[in-house]
Parts: sequence; structure tokens; C-alpha cells
Amino acid sequence: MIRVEQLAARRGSFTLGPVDIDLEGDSYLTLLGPSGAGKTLFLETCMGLISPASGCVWIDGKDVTRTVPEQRHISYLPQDLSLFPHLSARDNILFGAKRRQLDKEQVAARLAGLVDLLDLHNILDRNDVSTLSGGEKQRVALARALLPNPRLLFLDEPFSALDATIKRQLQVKLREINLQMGVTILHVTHDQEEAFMLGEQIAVMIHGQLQQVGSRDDIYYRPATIDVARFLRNQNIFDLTVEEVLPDGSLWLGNGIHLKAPGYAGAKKGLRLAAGIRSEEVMVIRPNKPIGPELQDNLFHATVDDILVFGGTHTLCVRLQDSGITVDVELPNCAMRDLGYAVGDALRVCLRKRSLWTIPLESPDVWKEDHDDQL
Amino acid sequence: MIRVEQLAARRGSFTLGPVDIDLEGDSYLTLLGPSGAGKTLFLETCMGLISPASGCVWIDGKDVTRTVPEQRHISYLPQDLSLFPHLSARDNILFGAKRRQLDKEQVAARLAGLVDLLDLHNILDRNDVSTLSGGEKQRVALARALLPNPRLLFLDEPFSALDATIKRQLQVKLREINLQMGVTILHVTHDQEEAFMLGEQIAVMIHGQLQQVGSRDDIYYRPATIDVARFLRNQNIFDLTVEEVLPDGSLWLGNGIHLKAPGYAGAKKGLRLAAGIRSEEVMVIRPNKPIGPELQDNLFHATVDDILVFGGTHTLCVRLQDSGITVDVELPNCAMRDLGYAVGDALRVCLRKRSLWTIPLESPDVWKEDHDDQL
Amino acid sequence: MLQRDTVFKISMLLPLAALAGYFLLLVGSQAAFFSLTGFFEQLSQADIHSAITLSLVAATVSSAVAVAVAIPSAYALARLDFPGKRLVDTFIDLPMVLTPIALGTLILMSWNTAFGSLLASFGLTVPFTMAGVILAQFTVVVAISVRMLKATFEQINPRQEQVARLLGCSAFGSFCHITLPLARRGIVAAVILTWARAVGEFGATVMVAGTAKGQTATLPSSIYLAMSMADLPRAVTLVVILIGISLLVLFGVRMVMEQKR
Amino acid sequence: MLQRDTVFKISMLLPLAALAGYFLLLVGSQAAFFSLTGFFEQLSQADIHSAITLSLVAATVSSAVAVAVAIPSAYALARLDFPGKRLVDTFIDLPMVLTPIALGTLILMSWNTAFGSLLASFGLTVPFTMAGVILAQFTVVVAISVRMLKATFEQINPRQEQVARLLGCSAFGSFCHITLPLARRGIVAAVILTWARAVGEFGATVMVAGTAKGQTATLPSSIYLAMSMADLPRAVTLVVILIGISLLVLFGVRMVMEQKR
Repeated sequence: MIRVEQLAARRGSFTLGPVDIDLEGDSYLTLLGPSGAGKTLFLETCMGLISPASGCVWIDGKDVTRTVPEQRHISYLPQDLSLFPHLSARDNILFGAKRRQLDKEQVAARLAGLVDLLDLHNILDRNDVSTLSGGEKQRVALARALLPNPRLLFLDEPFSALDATIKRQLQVKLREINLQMGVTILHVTHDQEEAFMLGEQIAVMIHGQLQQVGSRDDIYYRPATIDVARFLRNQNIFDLTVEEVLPDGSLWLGNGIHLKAPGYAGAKKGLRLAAGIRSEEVMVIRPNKPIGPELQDNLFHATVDDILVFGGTHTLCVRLQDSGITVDVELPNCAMRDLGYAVGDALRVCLRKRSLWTIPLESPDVWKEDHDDQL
Repeated sequence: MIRVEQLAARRGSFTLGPVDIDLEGDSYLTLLGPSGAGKTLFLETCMGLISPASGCVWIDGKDVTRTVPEQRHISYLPQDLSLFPHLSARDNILFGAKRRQLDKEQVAARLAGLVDLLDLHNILDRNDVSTLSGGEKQRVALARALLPNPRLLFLDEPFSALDATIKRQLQVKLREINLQMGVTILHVTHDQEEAFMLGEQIAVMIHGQLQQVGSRDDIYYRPATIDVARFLRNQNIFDLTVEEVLPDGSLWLGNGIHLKAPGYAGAKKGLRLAAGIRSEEVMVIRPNKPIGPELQDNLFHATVDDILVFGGTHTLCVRLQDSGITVDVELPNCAMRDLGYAVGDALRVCLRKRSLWTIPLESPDVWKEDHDDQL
Repeated sequence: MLQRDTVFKISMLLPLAALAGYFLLLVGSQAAFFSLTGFFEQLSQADIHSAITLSLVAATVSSAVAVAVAIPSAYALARLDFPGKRLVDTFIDLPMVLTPIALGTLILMSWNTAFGSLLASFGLTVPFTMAGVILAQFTVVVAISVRMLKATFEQINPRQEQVARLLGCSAFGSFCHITLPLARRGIVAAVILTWARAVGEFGATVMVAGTAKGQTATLPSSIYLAMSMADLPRAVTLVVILIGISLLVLFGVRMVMEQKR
Repeated sequence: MLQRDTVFKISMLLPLAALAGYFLLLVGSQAAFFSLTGFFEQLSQADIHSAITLSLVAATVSSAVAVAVAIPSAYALARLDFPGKRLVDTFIDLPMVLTPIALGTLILMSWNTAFGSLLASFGLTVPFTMAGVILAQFTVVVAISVRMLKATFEQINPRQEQVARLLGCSAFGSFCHITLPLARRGIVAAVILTWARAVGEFGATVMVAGTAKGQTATLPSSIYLAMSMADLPRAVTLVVILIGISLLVLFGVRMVMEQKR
């Protein structure tokens, strides 16, 4: 559907890319990243609003790198919606059809369909779109984008200004539109929950680079770079060295802490890597409870240093006894109620081998990136 | 420390309050609410930057309603930080001390303490504060607010522009400052995680009204209004009527679905109420699994309608067989891996009585509030 | 409400009040010389008629041309990137800081260049003609027009134009269907203010076209003539007309800018 | 890059290029009459000297007073609420749309009111004096000054002032320690542009103070005198001086506004 090859662009001192991406028809990709990562610039470059510094864009097999935006047939819903304030809701929705001089009967039928789908009955004849509520504006803008029957829909943080209930309704609606209308969606967001709920595939962009493209589990459990791991709130990240490659391919890692981790191609003794585990994957075991063989590896005695209380979960900050390293452990409230830990309590934690991710480090500099900002 | 009585204010067509709140010394209150709820206006009114339409503000037992802002001795960290761009980092931090002509030796000692606490060693002598990174600016602004040794610190979304790692570090730092320096903190945020992590008490403001003040568990498990329930992402909210008050005080509720719920003072047959349960509190039971007596109430046969996949959790949208009502059930990935449900599967769900909350409705209009925005 | 703040507020408001009072005094000071009968008597005279007509026609033509040139120029400055943009953007303000007298002199001098010959070959004579009045006014007001319209275009979110592009508009189509309608109020305000400046233009006009009664004497020139002949009744009449136009313009612009949608 | 867009861009850029070219032609057209020896010869004459001195001194005084009045006035308009604000805000623009000729006439007429008697009782005579030049310039330029400074103050985030209040500043303290330093560049730009407009003022000055050689003849008045006596070498000299000042002002303002911090 859309393929992007080594696409790079510049705005001021910011550089995007080079980015490679290949999006199949009917698929739903969420482009996730912090604000300022270049996500919007990427969309603009794909749409031809910005001239790329290098690289190509193909749509439906055609090279459109030098095609004007109006001939790329991409529908676009920007973050601020950009409804046309001088037009009524109906004229906003029909704007594209009028400009492209589409067949009137087809347009009327499609409009009726969208009015039903997005429940626009009471909104369609409103003259001043600035008086619509947030959710209403959103639906008008979505209808405007969908009316020309696009095969490709770009969404830029479409729900960032909406409250949770309406957001969820529209998210479910979007998934429906993707599946039923067969439109390929590229959806930019900084909201991880939204990215995971909607994206069949998730692409993570940080500092203008596409750092990882993959399934939900890939992104969540197997981050490809330290930036991705940090952005996805991996609290437990360790700077380790390969101490031994075991016959079955798994690794012994060390640097204060000693961990057995899954192997990867090219692992060699002495290599430096980052390893980590999501805080909800860390297992807590009471001091005297017997444990099965699958938890024997990476088992540590620890004490509770601090307890952070959230809405539905608690986070225990535990200090491992041998290494002094701190590990965050997330427990749901029900588990916390049962276990009843307090600061200073002793416990055992297991960083299960199969829950550990590793990232080989080419240069040790990645650790320094955010150094200025660390307390 | 600070007490607010029937405080009301206006800005344009927006009305805040009347708000009552009483904040003890050394406490940490997070004021949580969606954007546009009037949280910043509330802070501004407390600080004397806006004249209240009515009501009073007491600080340390003194009525300061008509006192100029500079004599209220509140330190303020606004959302945009408002560092003074024409001053160096050091002069920014010392601004308050110079204006108030504080004792120079004491100021120097306090500055040294803050430099250590907030690790400002490499930042203090930077001349152009606009070149600091986000986290650095935050620390300078925090130091500027803390230098006059305030007893009261107002924070307005202080971390909204920071990335997750730095945000967590500064949040932990703030908790430390609250506990060690004995400063009373009123912290405005729209971020629920932040509100729950930092606030000993949480106040929820929606549409200019303080809708609930309480502990984490109160807010999370026992919302006081439907607005609060929705804002805190309670997906399962039912519109029910009291059908019977049982001898032990519990209630039978009905309206399509029949639920046994905890009682409340004043419950009477025929009263209308909203009831709900957090989606992670709904229990899923395989069709043939035997169950204990505590799960016999509120047990329903259901089928899986839809599955929403998030990062660390799945949400099953299940349809109850008798009533056709849809209930969201949140399961952690590990539970989902074990259970392996697919769309169309049959299962049983239990809306445990002790997990249900109820809100008596004085007027049925509350259901309509967001009607315009519903799809 | 807060006493110490009140002192500060008053010390800020007093200069403003003094200034507004001074302007009010100026506007009111003609009352001593004004009589309604004298006003209408003056209005019936032929050379006042011709001054009014000339002023309105010349100002309308010159401001229309100025805005027509300014719309694309301002759009280019607001939206497009091109080499030398900063230089052009600065230089284009020249008529706003150079005295109209000097501008008028320069127009006369340029009459001796190829530009003058070019105009002459079209049958256009500039010195001491109505064409000269229009050219002088255009030269003085076009920069104001560009400046105002640039600010207007800069306030329009380019995102709106981009969305229109993706909905099927060419660059020109999105300019016509989105940019111009959204700039509507700013353009109307620019037209009114440009026109008002053209009506009031004196320095350049007097240099280029002189003050020939009934021929090239605009309203401001006629005041100058009247005052130099100590003809107070006539001067007062003309001043009152110009004050009336100015107040209409000021409140008209405010109404346009505060209009809904 | 995109061909159809290029056509659109060119059609926007062409009018701008034409306009810039026209201004360039105007500025260049004095070259035909300019000679360096003539320029220095003229510069050595006494009445040119006195015109330069008068222009610079009067413009400096009038623009200094204008900015001094405009700073609190503009702050009041930008930040404070008071009854009649919209009316005052509109009315204060009067000198920007009323022709300076009419303003000058009004100043002369106000000389016959209590205001004139008040000034006279301080020993200030306005008609045909340097005080008159200054008053005329002040009246014309003060509104521009208010307008520019209002825009400057509106661009300053009031949050900065509020944070300063909570750190211990009074309203006046936060104005001095925060607002004024942050408005620094805008104030400097306003001073420069107000000064430039005062230097170039002709209509009001000529009405109030006349064009007495060596006494009340400013640079623009001297051009007018020179041209009316067909003294081209002198006119060219004066025009070149004013063009030089204007260019300095334009690029000076741009430098100030683009300065870091």
C-alpha cells in the first residue's frame, strides 16, 4: 500500500530518518513515540507537504516522491483537526468530494453511510463548527477524511484532547473502520495504551529514528534499543557483560548482578549488553516458600526499599542483597493485599530467564545519552 | 496549613466552585482532573492572582483572601515553568531571596543544599536557561520555588513535558522533598498515575467542581460521582434501581442485570443508582471449574464479544447471556496466556459484591451529560 | 481590590487617560471655529467638491492596487522560502520609515529614468496629474498593506491549507478556497486602513502632483492651502470631514475584526 | 520541486519581486542627480546643518516622550481591565488614520483653548517654534509607539509576572524586574521606529511650526523648500541622508528583534 525507502527530511536543526517502512493494504500501524520524535514530520513528508532530503515514497506501487499532495490520495486527520471554520459541518465533510468533483449520487450514498456510522444526524446541519464539542468535531473531521473513500488514512494524535470515555468509543470505531472499510491506517500517537490497543503493528520513533517495528509483544517484551525500553517504561535496565556462553546458547551475564539470559546470534564472551525485565514480570517469592526448578535461575534475596502506590497496582522497589542493585516489582493491588509487604521486609525475587530481554550494545555511549538529565 | 471555604471564581463563561478544602501541614494533595476542569484557575485564586467571586482562603490560620500574592508566601511552579529567560540559572534560583532580602548566609547554605539535592552542580552557572534540557529546566524551577523555604508549594502539571524516566526520578525526588523538608504540597495533574503515586490524598475536580476528596482506594474503588468514575476509566457502569434491601443491609439491584451490592445509608426500594466495577476486579471462571461460596453471588454466563490487546494486559468485552449487557474484563497478559480465550468463547464472570461501588443518583440527568458525545 | 496593586494600576492608567484626554482635546478644539451653517456653505463650493472626489477616487484606486499587489507579496513573505527573503522583508518596509516627502521626491526623480519613459509611453504623465496622486499614494501605503496582510496570513494555521491539499485542492485552489476566506477579515481591515492612509497622504502627493486647486488638490492639500491663506472656515470644514472619515474607519475596522466567524 | 506548485509560488513571488524592484528603482533614481562632491559641499552649509540638528534633537525628544507615555499606556491596554477599554483602545489609534495635516491644524486650533493657555503660562510657545516641532512630532508618533508596545507586552507570558509576584515582588517590582527586561527588545525597536517616524514627520510639523530656514525647518521641510525652489543638488543631498537613516533604522530594528535572548 505505502512503502517508504530511506526517507529523510529536515526541519530546522531536526533531522528525520532515514526511515524504511512497508505497509500492507488493510493494515493498521501505530507510530508511537515521545513528542518531538519527528512523527508528524514523517507524515508530512509522506504526504508531500515537505520535500524529503532524500529517499522515496511509493503508494500502490507508484513512486509518488515528486507528486503533489492532492494526487497522492491520502486522507489526513491532523492533531488540531483543522476543520474549516468558514464552512458548515456538511460542507466540511463534502469539501473533498466537491474539489475532486466526485459523482454526486455516490457521494450522497457515502455521506449517508458515514452519518450512520459516526452518528452525525444532529451535527450535519450545524453551521458554526467551532461550537461543536470535542467529540463532535472529531467525528466531523473523521467523516471529512473518510468521504473520498481513501485507501490510506493518516491520523496524527486524533484523540489527544478527548476524555477517556469518548476516546475509547472512537478508538473502537476506528478499529471497525479499518476492518470493515478496508482502509489502511497509519496512526501517530504518543499514548502507549492507544498504540497497543489499535496497532496490529507498532513502530517506535525516537529522536527522528525508527527504532523498532514489530508486534505488540515484540515492542513490549523485547525492545530493540535502550531508547525504546526507556520510552516503554521499562524500569529495570541493567548494564551487563557476557561472562559465558552456555552450550544451550543461553548466556551468563554479569556486572555486580549475575543473570542467566536467553542467547542471541553473535553473542561472545566479553560483549557488553543491556538486559532488562518488565517490573510486572518480576516474581516475588516469600522467604520460606518452596519453589519449582523453573524459578531456580536468577533468584535473589532482597529487601523492600520503598513502596510506590498507584491506582490498581503497587510498585515495590527492592534491593538485591548481594549486588545492592535496585529492582522495581509491580504487583496488582489484590496480590499486594495478600502479601502485605512493608518497607524493610525481606523477600526473594526471581528475574525469570524467559522474561529477560537483551540488547547488544555496539557502543557504550548509549548509556550516556540522557546523562545530563539524571538526578 | 491552607483552608479554602466556598471559594468561587469566574473566567469568561467558566465558573469554578464553590470549593471547600482543608490541607494539613506536611501533607501532599494531588488535584486530579481533565484539562479544562478549572484546576489552574483554582490555584490562581488561592494565590491571589485572580480575585475570587466569593469565598475565603486561610493560610496558617490567617484570612488572606484580600492579601496581595507576594505576602501569601506560596511557592509556585507553573506548567510552563516560567523561568526568567533574561537571568542565569543561579539568578533565577536566587530571585525570590533577593526580592525578599533574605539573610545572605542562610540563603547561601540553602542554595548549597538544593544544589546537592537536585544535582544542580553543572547547571548553576549556565547563563542562558533556554538552552537547558527539559529535566534541567524543571530542576532549576523547582530550586527557585524551594529556595525561599516555603511551607506551601503549588505545582501545576510540573512533569507533563518530560519523558518517562526523568519524570519518575523527579516524582521520587518530590516525595522526598515533601517528607524531608516538611513542605505542604498541592500538586495539580491530569495524569492518574502521577496523582496516585504522589498524593497521600487525591482531590478530583471536574467541570469546575471538586467532586471527591479521598484516599487512593476511595478514589479508585469507590468513586463519588459518575463523572469521577468515568474520568478514572471505570468501563463498567450500570444504571440500576434498588429492588430489595436485604436484612444484612446489602441490596438487590436490577435493570436488565441483577446484582447483589453492598448497602449504603438511606437505601430504599425503588431508588435509582449507578453501580460499577473496575474491569480488573471482574473475575473470569472457566465453564466447568468448581467455585467457592464467596463467588456464588453475581455470577453470570457470558460469551466473549471482542478482545482488546494492550501492552501488558488484555481486555475481554464479554456479553452476559441473560441480560445482553456488555462487561469489560481486564486480564494481565500472563493470565490471558493461561486462559487462551478467543472471540465467541463461553465463560463465567463474577462481579464480586465486595468489588462493586454504588452511587445514589439524585437526578437521572447525570446519565445525559455526555450524551451528545456518545457514538 | 488589593490596595497596593491599585496604586500600580492607577500609575499605569493615568498616562493612558492623559493621552486619550489630549486626543479628545485635539478633536474637540475645532469646535471653537466650527459652525454648522458655515460647514454646509463650504460643502457647496466646487473646489471642495473636487477635492473630496479626487481624494476618494484616488485613494480607492491606489489602495485597491496596493492591496492587490500586497496579497500575493504578503503571502509569499508569510509562507514561502526563497533566497534573500530576510533582505526583501526588511527592505519592503522602507516607505514606512522614509518620509513621504523623500518618497515623493524620489518618484519625481524616477520620472527621468527608464521607468518614467515607460509610463509616459503608455500615455501616463505623473508630475502634476491625478495619476501622480495615485502613484504617490500607492507608494506610501503599499508597505503598510503588505505588513498587515503578512500578519494576517501568519495567523492562519498552515495545517488548514495542507488538509485542503490532501482533500484534492491544488496550491492555488487551497489559496482560494481556504486561505482567502480565512483571511477575509484581515483583508477587509487592511483595505480600510490602507484606504484611510491613502486619503490622508500629503507629503508625497504634494511633491509629485502639487496642490492645483480643482485638479490635484486632495483633502489634506486643501487644508494646507486653506491654512496658508488663513481661510479658517474652509480648514475647519475639511478637518471635520477627515475626522469623521477617521472615526468611521477606526470603528469600522474594530467591528470587522471583532466579527464572529 | 513539484511543478504545479512552482507555478503557484512564482505567481505569488512575482508581485513581491516587482514591488521590491520598484522600491529599488525609487531609491536608485536619485543616483542620476547625485554627486559626491556636491553632497559634501551641501553638507557644509549652515542651514543644512541646522536642519539636521533640529531634526535629530526634536525627533529624539519627541520619541523619548512618546515612548515614556506609551510604556504605561500600552501596558494598561495589554494587561488591565477597565471600563471603556475598547473605546480608548480604538480612539488612541486616531493619529494613525487622521492625516498629519489635520492633526497639525488641530494642534494650532487647540492653541486657542485652555490647553494652549496652560502651555503658554509655562512659557511654552508652540506655533512656529521648536517646541511646536516637538509637539507635532509627538502627536503623530505616540499612537504608533502605543500600538507597538502593546503588541510587545501582549507577547510576554503573564505567568512570568505572576511567578515573580509569588517570589516576593510587588506589582511594580514584577513590572520592573520581569516585564521591562523581557520587553527590552520590543521597547528598543519601538524607540527606533518611533524616532524614525518623528524624523520623517512633515505634515503636522509644517502646519504647526512652519518651514523657517535655520529655525523650524526639519529635514523633510528642507526637502520641500529645496524642491519648491528647484534646488535639486540640495534636495538630493537631503533625500540621501534620509534614505541612509531609513536603511540604518530598518536593519537596526531587524538586528534588535533577531538578537538572541
